[in-house]
Amino acid sequence: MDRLPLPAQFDRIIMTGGLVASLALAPLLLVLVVLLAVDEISAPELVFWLVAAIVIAGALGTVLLPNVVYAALSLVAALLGVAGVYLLLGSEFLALAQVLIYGGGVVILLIFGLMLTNATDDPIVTDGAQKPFAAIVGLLLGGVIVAAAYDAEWGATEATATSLRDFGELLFGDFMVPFIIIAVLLDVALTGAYLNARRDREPVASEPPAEPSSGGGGQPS
Amino acid sequence: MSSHLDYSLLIPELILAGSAALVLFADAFRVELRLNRRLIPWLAALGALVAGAVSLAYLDTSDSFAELLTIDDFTTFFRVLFTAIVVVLILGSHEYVERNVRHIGEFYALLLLATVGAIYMSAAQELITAYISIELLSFSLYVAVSLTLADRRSGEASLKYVLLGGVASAMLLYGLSLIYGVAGSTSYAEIHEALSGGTADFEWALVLGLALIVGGLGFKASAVPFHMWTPDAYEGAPLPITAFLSATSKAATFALLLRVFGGPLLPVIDDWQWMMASIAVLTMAFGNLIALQQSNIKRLLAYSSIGQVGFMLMAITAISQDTSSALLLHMAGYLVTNLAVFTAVIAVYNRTGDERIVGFRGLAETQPYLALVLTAGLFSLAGMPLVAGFATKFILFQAVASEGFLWLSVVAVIASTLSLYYYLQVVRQMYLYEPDGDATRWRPSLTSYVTTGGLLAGVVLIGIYATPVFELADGAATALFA
Amino acid sequence: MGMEQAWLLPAIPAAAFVVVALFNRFIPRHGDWLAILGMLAVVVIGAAVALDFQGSFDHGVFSPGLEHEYNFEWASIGDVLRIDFSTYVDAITIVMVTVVSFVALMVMVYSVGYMRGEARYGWYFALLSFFTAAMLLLVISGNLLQLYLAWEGVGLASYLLIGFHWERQSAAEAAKKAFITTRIGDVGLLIGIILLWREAGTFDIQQIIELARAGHFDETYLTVAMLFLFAGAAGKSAQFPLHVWLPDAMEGPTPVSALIHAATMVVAGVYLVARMLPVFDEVLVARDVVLYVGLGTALMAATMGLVASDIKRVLAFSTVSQLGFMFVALGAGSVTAAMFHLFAHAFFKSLLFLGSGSVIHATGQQEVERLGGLWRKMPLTTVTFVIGGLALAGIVPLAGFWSKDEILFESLEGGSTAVYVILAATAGLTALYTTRLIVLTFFGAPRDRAAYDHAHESPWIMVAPLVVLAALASVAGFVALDGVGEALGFAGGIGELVFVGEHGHAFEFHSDIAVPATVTALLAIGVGLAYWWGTAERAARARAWAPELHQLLVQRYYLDDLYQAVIDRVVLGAAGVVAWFDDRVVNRTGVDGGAQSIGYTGLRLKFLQTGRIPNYALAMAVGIVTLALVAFGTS
Amino acid sequence: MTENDGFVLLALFLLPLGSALLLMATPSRERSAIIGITAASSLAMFVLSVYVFLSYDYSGPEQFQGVRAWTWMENVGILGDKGIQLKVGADGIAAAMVLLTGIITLAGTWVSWKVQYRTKDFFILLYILAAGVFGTFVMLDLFFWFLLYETAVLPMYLLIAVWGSTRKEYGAMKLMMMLLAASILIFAAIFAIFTEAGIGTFDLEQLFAADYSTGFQKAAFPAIAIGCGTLGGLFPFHSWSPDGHAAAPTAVSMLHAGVLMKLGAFGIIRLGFQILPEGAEFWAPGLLTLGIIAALYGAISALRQTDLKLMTGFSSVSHMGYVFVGLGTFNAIGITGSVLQMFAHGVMTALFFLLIGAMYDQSHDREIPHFSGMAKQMPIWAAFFIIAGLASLGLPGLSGFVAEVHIFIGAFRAYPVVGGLAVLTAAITATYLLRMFAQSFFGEMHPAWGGLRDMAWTERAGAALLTGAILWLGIWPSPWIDRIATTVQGLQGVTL
Amino acid sequence: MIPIENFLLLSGALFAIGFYGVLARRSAILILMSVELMLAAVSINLVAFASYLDAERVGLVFAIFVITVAAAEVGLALGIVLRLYRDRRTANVDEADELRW
Repeated sequence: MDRLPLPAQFDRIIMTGGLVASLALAPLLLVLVVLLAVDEISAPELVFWLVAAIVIAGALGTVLLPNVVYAALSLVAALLGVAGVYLLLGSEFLALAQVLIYGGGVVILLIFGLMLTNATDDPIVTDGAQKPFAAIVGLLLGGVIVAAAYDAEWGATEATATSLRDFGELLFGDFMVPFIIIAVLLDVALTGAYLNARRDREPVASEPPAEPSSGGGGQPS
Repeated sequence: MSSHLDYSLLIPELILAGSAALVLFADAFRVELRLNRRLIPWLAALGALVAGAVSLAYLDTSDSFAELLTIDDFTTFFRVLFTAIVVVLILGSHEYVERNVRHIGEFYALLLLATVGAIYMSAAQELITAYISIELLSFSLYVAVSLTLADRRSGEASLKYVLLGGVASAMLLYGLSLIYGVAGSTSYAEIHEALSGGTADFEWALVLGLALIVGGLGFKASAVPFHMWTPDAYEGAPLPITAFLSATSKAATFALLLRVFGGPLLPVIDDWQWMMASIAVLTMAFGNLIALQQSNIKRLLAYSSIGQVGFMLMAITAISQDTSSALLLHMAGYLVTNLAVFTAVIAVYNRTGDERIVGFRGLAETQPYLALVLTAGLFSLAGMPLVAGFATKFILFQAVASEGFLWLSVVAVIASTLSLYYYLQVVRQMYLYEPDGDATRWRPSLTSYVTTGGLLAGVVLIGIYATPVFELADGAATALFA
Repeated sequence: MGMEQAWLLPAIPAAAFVVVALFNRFIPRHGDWLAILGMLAVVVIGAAVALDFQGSFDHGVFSPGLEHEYNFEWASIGDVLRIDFSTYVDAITIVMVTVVSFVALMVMVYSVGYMRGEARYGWYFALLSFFTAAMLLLVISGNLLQLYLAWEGVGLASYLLIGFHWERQSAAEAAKKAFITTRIGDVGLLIGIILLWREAGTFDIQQIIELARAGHFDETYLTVAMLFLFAGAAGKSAQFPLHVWLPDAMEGPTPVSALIHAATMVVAGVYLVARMLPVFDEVLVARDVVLYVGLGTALMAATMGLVASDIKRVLAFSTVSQLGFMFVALGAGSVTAAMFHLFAHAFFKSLLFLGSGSVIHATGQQEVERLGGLWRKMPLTTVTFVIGGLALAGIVPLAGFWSKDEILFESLEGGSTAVYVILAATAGLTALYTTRLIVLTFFGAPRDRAAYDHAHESPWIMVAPLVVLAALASVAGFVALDGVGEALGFAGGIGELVFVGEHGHAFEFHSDIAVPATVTALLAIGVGLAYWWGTAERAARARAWAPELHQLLVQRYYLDDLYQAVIDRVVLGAAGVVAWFDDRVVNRTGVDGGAQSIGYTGLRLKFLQTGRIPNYALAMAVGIVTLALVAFGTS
Repeated sequence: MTENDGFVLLALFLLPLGSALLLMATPSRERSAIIGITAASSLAMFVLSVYVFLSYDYSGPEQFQGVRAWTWMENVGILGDKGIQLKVGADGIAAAMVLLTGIITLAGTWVSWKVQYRTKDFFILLYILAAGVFGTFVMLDLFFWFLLYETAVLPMYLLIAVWGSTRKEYGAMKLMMMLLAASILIFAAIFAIFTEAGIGTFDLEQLFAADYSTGFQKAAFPAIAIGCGTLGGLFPFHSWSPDGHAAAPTAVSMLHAGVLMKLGAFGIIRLGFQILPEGAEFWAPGLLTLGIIAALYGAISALRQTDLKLMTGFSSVSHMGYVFVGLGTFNAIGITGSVLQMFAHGVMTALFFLLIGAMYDQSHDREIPHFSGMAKQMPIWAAFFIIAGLASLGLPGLSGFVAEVHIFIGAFRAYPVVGGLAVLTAAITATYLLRMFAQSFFGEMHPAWGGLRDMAWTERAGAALLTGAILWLGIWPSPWIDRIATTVQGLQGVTL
Repeated sequence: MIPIENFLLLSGALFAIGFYGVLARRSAILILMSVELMLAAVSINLVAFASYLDAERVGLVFAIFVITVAAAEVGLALGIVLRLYRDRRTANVDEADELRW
């Protein structure tokens, strides 16, 4: 885990976080093994529950931890767990993308954001006044979704893996146009980020923004 | 899926995107190229104009690109509409932009790209494309809203918009995913098929999905209670973007709503009709009631536009070919009116730099022409006769009533009567009071004259002879339900 | 020239009115001569009509269809409602036309002198013409609606003439009072007319009469209708309880009082009842009401006249009282007596008024208490006035004697002994107050030197009408005698001509009635002389003997005060309540309140817009959850 | 009227619209030009309206004459054949109302030449209003009928709020909002009718012919009755009227009380009686009741008013109450009477407001108690005023009587008690008017008003015109009655 | 094997938690994180449906697009957050309420 591209002073935090997580997971693991033994669940299910546990734990950490850095890190855990879920669902490519984009990009971005906005200075008061309502609504929402999920007759039990080739053909075949659009969309996002994040407010005269070329690249043909 | 990739169908959007890139480029290198900054808007406008003109060539075609995008009269209708809007906006607001926006290249590029997104929203016939188009439009607007860098309100507005927008699209996506799960496909046609087949197995999943979609799209359309971002974003955004928000993004959302709720989701109408109805009522009530208490013109228009959304949502509630054509007619009238109001407001703002309603004091003395345009526009928004509002609203409400929602259209009439009150507050300021400060006559720029004049003509024309527009709308609606 | 041209009678003065009213500034003498010429023409035509009428009158038997009616359609709704302009001429019409046109002529001539130098001199004559036109239209109209039209017309004329000196607030008030009071009666009249129409389906008087005779109406319905009708009559003819306006109406110029408030307009009520009497005959209840109202009014007015101090008011009260006499006659079912008295009364009462006018003109003083001894200064006026007075008192052989005698007889015939007694007593009172008036005005010692010195005989143009009228007042009674009628060329005598159909017999003299009546009158005169001659200390003593009674009479039984109170307290009070209700409840609460509450709702709602992202998101979440839950619940 | 007279009817409301546009084009400095334009067009309107009135052939077979239709849009969306057309045509009632409008517009234009502040804008709005009124009377297409109905209301706000007096903003806003709130009901009714008829057209003649279930008619009629009734000053929805009139400038009061309020009653006849006869028959007693209440209520309130215009406003409420009584009788006489009353009250009240304006412009005071002996200072003015007053208290020979007597007769025919109350109201009317005369016109001249000049020539002309109408209708009403009665008798379900 | 409900359950929980985060957190960045969670939940749904119910696997494409958009959104939002922070020295969203009512 120390290979995570993070500043060194986070190592300790990460270690403890991992420790805590694994300790929390141990009993669950135990239960699952027992269940497996009495053949209540299949092996893949055992894996699923473990992954699910990681994801949920991470998610809860993200939204509950008062320390923003811990929160960010547990987000990493959650997202990596999601990658695991993708694997379980048999689409390696997505899992890979997930790890790269989130673990490798997004979270770093977020943590830098945290640093830059000194959110770390006041780690305690990270929650708003309407927490109770939030809890209620959150529970209700979750309940509703779960109810819907279990109410339905999905009539399918078997997840089938997807070959990278099929996926590629699908993506760059039929869904070319959305792909192009998303390229344009990225330009827009970058423009926005760049314009807003610039420290100086002088109109750009000399150095051109990087987008136009890729905006041009957005053009098919 | 058959991959029938006929890129010629996408030429107008390619032109738009290309000119967007061109504009960015020109702005970036204008020093090297010795370009006058003033040229850029014209460049953008030209691009949009060409795109609109080209898209006219697709009249009466009915083809689809890889079954992702349909190009039919419905699409054409909106292509023309959106390009027209963007042209008018650019012409009507270029002075404002020069004064208040630093990165004009990006500004115009974003407008054009947003237009692309809007067009694809109306053209999409498949969920993924639809979603991506929505995001393209939204992202462009997130950025555009933030573009008056000197104004901290702009940043705040943009933040609210982007964060809530994220939440909203998450909701929308979750809904879409459920629909996808229920129907096993993202293509409108196939969803329609699947849902027609009976949905007993997934009842809850389905309605949950519908609820989430209604919420997500309700956010984009700024329907109560998903509207909260609207007033803030409108107030914080640069005026032309406010106009764009209330025009294109709204229209695009309704185009999408028509496509989705008039197509794939039509079989399960009983599951969502009441949602739409209740949201429509809420929207009309809130928008108009709160608007009674506003003192800032942008905010006033924001709330009034919320109220207007309520009217349009009625048409979705009572969806049918007739209501759709009525809705399209009303939308056209509303857009023209709205732009007339906004261009006039922009022209006034360029002079006074005052956003407060009292800032319009004595406009009838200092600039009677703009006062007239504003009055006509506001009366039209209130649904008064001789201007667009009456005819279009009348037909819209009648259509809704004919579909068996008389009570809904009565609510609508009440709401629009209420709206007259706050529109009159502006009219009052202009006509009843002497201007405080300098009472000297002034003249708006030529472009303002031209744009406002054209729009005023449109407002009056639709008011007294809406037939051609209505026939176009009817054609589009026919295509939609073909 | 005959009855077909009856429409000319109102038309001529109407024309005169238009011309004089609009152009009097440009016409020499402000066009008074125009008005007078118009009246002359009317008199002539009236005579012609009368002759034509009597010419077509076959001697002896009364034959229906003899009356002459001319119609043309004025307005109609399909065959549902037809309003005609129709003239109708019969004996009663003839009498009225004669009286009206002649008295009007006299008054106009007199006015030339009396109103000399007035501001709005021309306007005055215009109004007189207008009044005459309306009055003549009234008496020749063959249907009730047209009659109502004319009825209101004379009312308007009276309003404008009473208020002729509108700079005097009192005059304006009096005019208002007159109009409103009569208007209240008119409400009844219109209701009565429409009620009759409702059942009869026509406004034509003769058809209504025939239907009534044929028993087409339901008894009670008809009674109600006729009572409403009579309300109108009572209003115009100043019968109790609507009599209050007439005394105040004396604010008008004296000739006007003579014409309108003595001879003509005030008898319109009598005319109406007489005209409708055949219908009244069908519902005796209504007829009795007429009788007793008349009786009460006669007595009451006489008593009030006894104490009134204003020379004109005395005459006004006497007018009210005499009108009461006429109604008694009608109530007793005799058009003859009523019309005869009307005929006679017109002459001597207008004479008296004009005389009083001459006095006022001479002295500028109309309080009897401050006059006296004028006979030296204005002998002619005195003589004529005395003649008029005696006629009023009913002394042989003056006009009043014959007509009053007829009425007393009828009251015994159609009424009862009680009625007869009361009426006779009233006659006595009449004689009494007349004497008082004459004595105080013309004899005894002058009480107000200034007025006395200022006094002088009026110019000939004023005196001439006096003389003419005095002559008429003396002889008018004789027409009742068949012989005279024959002599005048009326086959069967005017009595039979005019009062044909009442009782076939010619007019006859009732010594049993006349003698006691005359005796009473003479007695009363004696008493009067005894009381008021000289310094009138007996009168003072009598006054001291029963001050309350005197007060009661002076205050006119406090009726005016009562009405005033009703108007101030009840009507205006109610109006205040309604106005308050309208302002507070309907307007502020209902309208403004509603508006404000809407605005307030908006104000409260807008604070939901806190500007904080989490709140906004919460709203969205709640929205979704609610939708979902409801959806689950329903599906 | 022949079919070609349809062009005349069209011209009736295109003319004012056109001149409004023309005025927009003329620079506001060119006062003489403005006066010239207005003079010409108002005269033209007057002539046209007289022509329409006279040329309406009441013995002719068909109810609506001069019918002409121009298709506006059809076979799109909800609309079927002849969906919406610009269709004009006049029946007897419309003819009379058109004449009324012509007269008052002419007089109103004359007196408005006195307006100094933004004269041009004033006339533009005034003529838009006139166009709306004319149009509503002659329109035979429900859509355009309502469009023009609203057009007639629309300019009111600015006209009152800018050129008005006393509490002008309050009055204007109140008037506007109340009237539009009322039209909500009309909207609802129209939507319902169109849906119920289900023939996809707004052509009124077809809508008259279409059949509606009795239940529907009973449900829909009240909406129209109240919706239009509010504009007609129906109790208890009248409270905009006194305040609005009190605040409005002269010509606007004239047009509004004189014509616009009649639109309400007219609407009840057009939409209520002609489309929903059964509903009308069912609700007639209700209308009658409200009408008689309004008549008494207005008259009694007027007794207590001290502001001249407020008094007139309430008297308008009272007189419009007669109109509703007449309609409520639901028999030919009563309805004819109420149409007559619409005309009579129109000219009479217009004259009132004209005169009040003529005085107020100089004195800037309308409190009755503040005046006395005005007849000395302004004799002609007082004379006209008295004529108007006498007409208003229903003196025979003047317009008021002819109308009222028909209403009375009709009312007695239906409900004698109501008839009695109606007649009584006339007496109350007399009371407050005569009180006012005695107070303000007669008696000693109040020195404070020594400076007042008598009416200007334009005002005299206008007053003379209106007085002429009053007398004509009063003395020779058949031209009106013939035209109106034939139409009224044609109304479905109306008893004779 | 694994019943699809499990995945739906997971995604549902994730979505709800994310939403809770959005509602409960003050820091704009934490809110962004929560949004990320919600989007992740969506992707899980899509992939699950794709691999269980849809032979054409369109859901996977949808999911990849969702991931991309999510990333882009973070980028854009962060830029704006930074601007907000520069404007008023805080990233707490409830202190950014100049625009209201």
